[in-house]
Amino acid sequence: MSKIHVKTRINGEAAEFLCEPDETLLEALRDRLHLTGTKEGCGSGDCGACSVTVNGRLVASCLMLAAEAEGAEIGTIEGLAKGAELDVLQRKFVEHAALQCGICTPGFLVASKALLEKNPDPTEEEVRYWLAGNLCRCTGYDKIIRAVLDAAAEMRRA
Amino acid sequence: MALDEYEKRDFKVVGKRMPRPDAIDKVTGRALYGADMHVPGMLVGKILRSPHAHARIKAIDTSAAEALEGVRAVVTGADFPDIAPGEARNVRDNTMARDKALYDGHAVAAVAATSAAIARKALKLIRVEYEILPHVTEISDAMKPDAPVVQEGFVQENVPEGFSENVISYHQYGHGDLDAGFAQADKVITRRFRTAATHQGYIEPHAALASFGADGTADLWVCTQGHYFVRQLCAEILQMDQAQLRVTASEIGGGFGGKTTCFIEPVALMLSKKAGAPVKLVMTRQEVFRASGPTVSSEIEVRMGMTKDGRITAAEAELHYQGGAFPNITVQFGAMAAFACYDLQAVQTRGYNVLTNRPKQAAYRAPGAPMAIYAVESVVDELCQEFDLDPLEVRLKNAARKGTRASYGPTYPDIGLVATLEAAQAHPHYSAPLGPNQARGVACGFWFNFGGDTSVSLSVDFDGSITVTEGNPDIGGSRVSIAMMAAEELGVPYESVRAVVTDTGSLGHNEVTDGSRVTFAVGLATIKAARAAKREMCRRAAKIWGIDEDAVVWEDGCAKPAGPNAGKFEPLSIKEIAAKSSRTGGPISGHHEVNAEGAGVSFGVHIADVEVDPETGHTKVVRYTVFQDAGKAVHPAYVEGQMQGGAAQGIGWALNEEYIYDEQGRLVNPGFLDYRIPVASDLPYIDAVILEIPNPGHPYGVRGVGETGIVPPLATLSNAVSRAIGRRMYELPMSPPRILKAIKGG
Amino acid sequence: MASAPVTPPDKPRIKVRLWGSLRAATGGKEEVEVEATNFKQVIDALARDYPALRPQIERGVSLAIDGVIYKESWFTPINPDSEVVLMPLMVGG
Amino acid sequence: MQYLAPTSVDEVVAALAQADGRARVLAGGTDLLVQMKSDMIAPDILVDIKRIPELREITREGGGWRIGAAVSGAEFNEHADICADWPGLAEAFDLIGSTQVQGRCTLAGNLCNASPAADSVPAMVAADAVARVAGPNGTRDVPVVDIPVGPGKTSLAAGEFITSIFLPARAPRSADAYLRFIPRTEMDIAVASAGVSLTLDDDGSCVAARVALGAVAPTVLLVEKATAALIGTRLEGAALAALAQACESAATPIDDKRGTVEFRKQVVGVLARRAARVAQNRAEERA
Repeated sequence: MSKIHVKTRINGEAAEFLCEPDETLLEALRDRLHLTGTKEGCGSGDCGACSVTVNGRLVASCLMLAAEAEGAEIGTIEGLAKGAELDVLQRKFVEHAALQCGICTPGFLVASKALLEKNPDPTEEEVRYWLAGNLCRCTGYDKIIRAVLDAAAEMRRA
Repeated sequence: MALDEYEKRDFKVVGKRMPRPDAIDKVTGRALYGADMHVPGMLVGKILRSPHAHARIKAIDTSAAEALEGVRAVVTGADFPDIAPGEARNVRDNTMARDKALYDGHAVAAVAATSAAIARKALKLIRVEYEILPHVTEISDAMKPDAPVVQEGFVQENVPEGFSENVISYHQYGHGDLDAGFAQADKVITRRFRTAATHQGYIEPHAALASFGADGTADLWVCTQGHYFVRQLCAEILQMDQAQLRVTASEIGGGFGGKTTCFIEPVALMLSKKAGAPVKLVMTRQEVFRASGPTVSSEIEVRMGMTKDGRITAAEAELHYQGGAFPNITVQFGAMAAFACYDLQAVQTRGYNVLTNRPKQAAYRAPGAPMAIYAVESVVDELCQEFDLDPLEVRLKNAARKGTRASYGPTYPDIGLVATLEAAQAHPHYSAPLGPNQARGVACGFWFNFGGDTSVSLSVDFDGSITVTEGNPDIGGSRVSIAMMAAEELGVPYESVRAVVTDTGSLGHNEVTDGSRVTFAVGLATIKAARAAKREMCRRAAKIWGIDEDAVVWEDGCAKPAGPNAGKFEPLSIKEIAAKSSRTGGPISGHHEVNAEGAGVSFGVHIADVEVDPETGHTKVVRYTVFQDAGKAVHPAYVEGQMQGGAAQGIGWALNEEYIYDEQGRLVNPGFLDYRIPVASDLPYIDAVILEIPNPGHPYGVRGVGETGIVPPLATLSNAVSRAIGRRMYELPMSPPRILKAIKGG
Repeated sequence: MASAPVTPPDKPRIKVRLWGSLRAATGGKEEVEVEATNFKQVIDALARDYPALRPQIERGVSLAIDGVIYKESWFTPINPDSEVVLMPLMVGG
Repeated sequence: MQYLAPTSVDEVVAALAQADGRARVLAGGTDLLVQMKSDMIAPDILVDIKRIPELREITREGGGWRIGAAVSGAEFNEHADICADWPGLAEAFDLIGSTQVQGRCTLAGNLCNASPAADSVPAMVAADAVARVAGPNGTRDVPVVDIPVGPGKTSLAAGEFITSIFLPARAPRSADAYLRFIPRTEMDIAVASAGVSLTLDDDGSCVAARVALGAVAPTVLLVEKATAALIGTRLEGAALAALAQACESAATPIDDKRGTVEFRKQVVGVLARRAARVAQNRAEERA
């Protein structure tokens, strides 16, 4: 079976790639485009490490075919900072020591960004439930939740 | 002597919350983990695994797979050379079965192909002829004299008679007269406990990229807690010189002990050797659960006597642990740690290690201690309830302290348990009011902590900046702590120091990142390396000034004349000395190599409030506080992180995590859907209270903090749940069906 | 039991405490005396005087000296009045 | 494997007819892709229905609502009007998977996956929802309760697929609720679940009720005796006890890695009781 030609936009720039029909968006991002900031932790939508946005909607890129990305706007961790300037969420994760091993961090950041765009003033409980699909095994989530709430507060002040 | 290392000082850098140098890479996606490396000409490796818990491999036909276009190599157990008995041989046989498949998921063959799709197709073309054998996955079944024997030839010399050949080692510790002790008690109780096998649950699956050269040298990129140990094991398994194999550790996506050994690396190397091309091998999540190294499951019996005023008069425990199809020493640590928190006149523990048809266990944070201490702390709590005594008072009354003879043998030097208990007692959490269906649990925990082989090289670069080269994968922020200690010792700004984790070809041996050793041991070696560099810089300054080197001292990042008699010279800064170093004798470095001792044992106390739904058995953790002696906390935020992370893992262990096997001995929950680790909405904030009781074995008083935090939560939660429902729980996990059954009187 | 040890006369005798399951190798003794001034000498003397301890010594041992655990550093000095406890080789997670 | 992304229902019907059973419909893919990756299924053709405009819409129809088969959980839950009418279904739909899964999962997909533990299905059954099915012989409407026939099996004929779900118009003082039991707070499959939809009269007496249970039988159960327990009552203690008893009796669960028979039977009654109370409170508020 021949490959599918997919034209898409990734982090605001046009991108195209060839993929197999059964290839996931995660595989295309990592293995075709070498955007390895998006991680695979489970391949079954249970861990959130592969979180990206598709047309502004948070999804698990391991549960989406690459072919479905035709014409879509994809957002990945690589697009979060503006050049050398970190996004406020990235800055707060560093400040709060909200990462230890860091493998889940890209997924948490992409998911948190999607949350704050939808809800700029979430409660602790709302943050915890929104991020329930992002597993972290190092931190016990404590510092992650604090970092997201602090980022939200700073964004509201700005 | 290691106990003399500590000197009190006022810290300038240590103790602050500095920005972590690798954090930027990790929040931007730039950091490269095991599966993130791509090299030209790279093949994809995949492993075929046994669907049977125990089966003789009668034949493997790989011809159809080899004939498939795009397949470059197929490997089976027959490809690996014979080696002497020992851990490397166990690892070899675990990473690729030879005569028998020993558990569901045991590797039986592997392929390397030009794409993942072809590799997957090739696996389906491999024909394995199995003779299914009777299997055994549960401890008590495996110990019976007529049990199916998992592997022969591992029984140690001192195992008592009457068991199957699966009982391979026996360990007994203790002292004193048990009978006399129990006779003094007002109440003696005997209780049996079970804990399920759990998994470390790191989010990054194992990954390795191996590249074997035609000249017999090889490179390996791998996510591991210890790339030197990976090199040692792989070199022995492939029968090559260690120097011919260069191993580079990627950034590591969690380990907690589970990445302290090899599960796929020798296979990746063998595939690459046969294919003549680089091979990347990445486990799926299902493979991680089935074929990496979960922790042991346990069956434990504890007998304890207490007077009505709360003094423990005697205690004993028998521990049965299974850690899969290969030998391990985890039960030994359980037997040593079980009563380590207590000052006991009469104590004995007996540990039995049992083989089963399950994956080869690996270390998991304080290996062996959590389940043993869970059982002991549950019994202490039950006796506290029996006599209506405050559980922290009783623990203080019996707490081990300086001069106590530890249940595992030695007499304790200064230790922090009493201070930790007192901190817990004084904390507002302990006296906060509770709501309906809520209860509070407390428990203590203990871990040994280790040091071990460590090499550090510290170079003073020509511009006066500092590169610290170390060899321990940074699993949770160790580079920032190492850089802080270097800056502290040299008196230079933290920002001018960079700590780098290097490959096995660039620095002497380093033991695995385990045993809570890195901040302690690598920190110690870094400080000593910095001191060596300072001495050299003083020598250079002495030469420049033309005075005796003893007349130069190092202060605030500068060489200075020692006093008025030394001569009147302007201080030479590190920048000035570095800039002139070519002309004063050559580049300046300090280095230190040591088998670090004096890590110092560690204690923790946890308090949990839970709310149990009496109609469903659902447990909600409503408040949680951790108290732990960290020695000097170099970077408090990452110390808190270790304590919080350990607590969260322990909460998962207590409530929901377990390996579940079916009748055929197959693991039925090899994924994050049904292996239920805590999610963000399951937990409250976890308050971490750091006690800083300096460790005399470290120049700055640092103590390991990585492991102890997972020990107390099991009993803390069990004690809280038991008090909330008014019935004692004896098995982990305390899943809702078990709790509801207990509530209903089952 | 092994033949009488040949040691220089100046070596002090050190008491070494054993864990329970090793006592079968020492005729039930919880504590044995060996002539030694450092870690290595302790282990060598134990292996020589109590051959039944050799399998465990080969698997690896640590020593707790005055309450501090030394993993396997041979030349760690030991004072005659030190408390010395044999321990298994320690590792962690 | 082939991936198709048609833009009309007719094209889907044609593609499915041509594929002769070797095709699968791809909506959110949150179950389908997992099953493909674990080698449980290996379709030759995937027909993506998300590029068909009318399947992505929520529209008013005869006082009720028609929800396109490709509407995701996140889209549904952002639709304030439908959530006001069917808060129980909204919470059931929202409980499927994580936020990431919400961005993709659909009611039709949850229904066609035919898991007895599917969260949205008891709520749809309680709501008396109707699936519109397109196929080689045209279009037919099938009550949701009749779609699953066993774990992983549906009553859909070869070449048929669901194009939309219809929720009937709401009588005054009506409301629904859905509760499930899971060991954690999120990310688990329901161990037992209950959806309740009811209507009260002006005095607060229950005049209509549907109670559906999940994960306690091979398919979602509509419990007639539970209806009988509620009708004519004000959901007092005795009525709720009778409801719980009816649900416990109707349940025929299995022991598995997620729960025991005993546990599921006990808990499903508790959930039904609690869900009925929530629905009652909501119905009273809607007065």
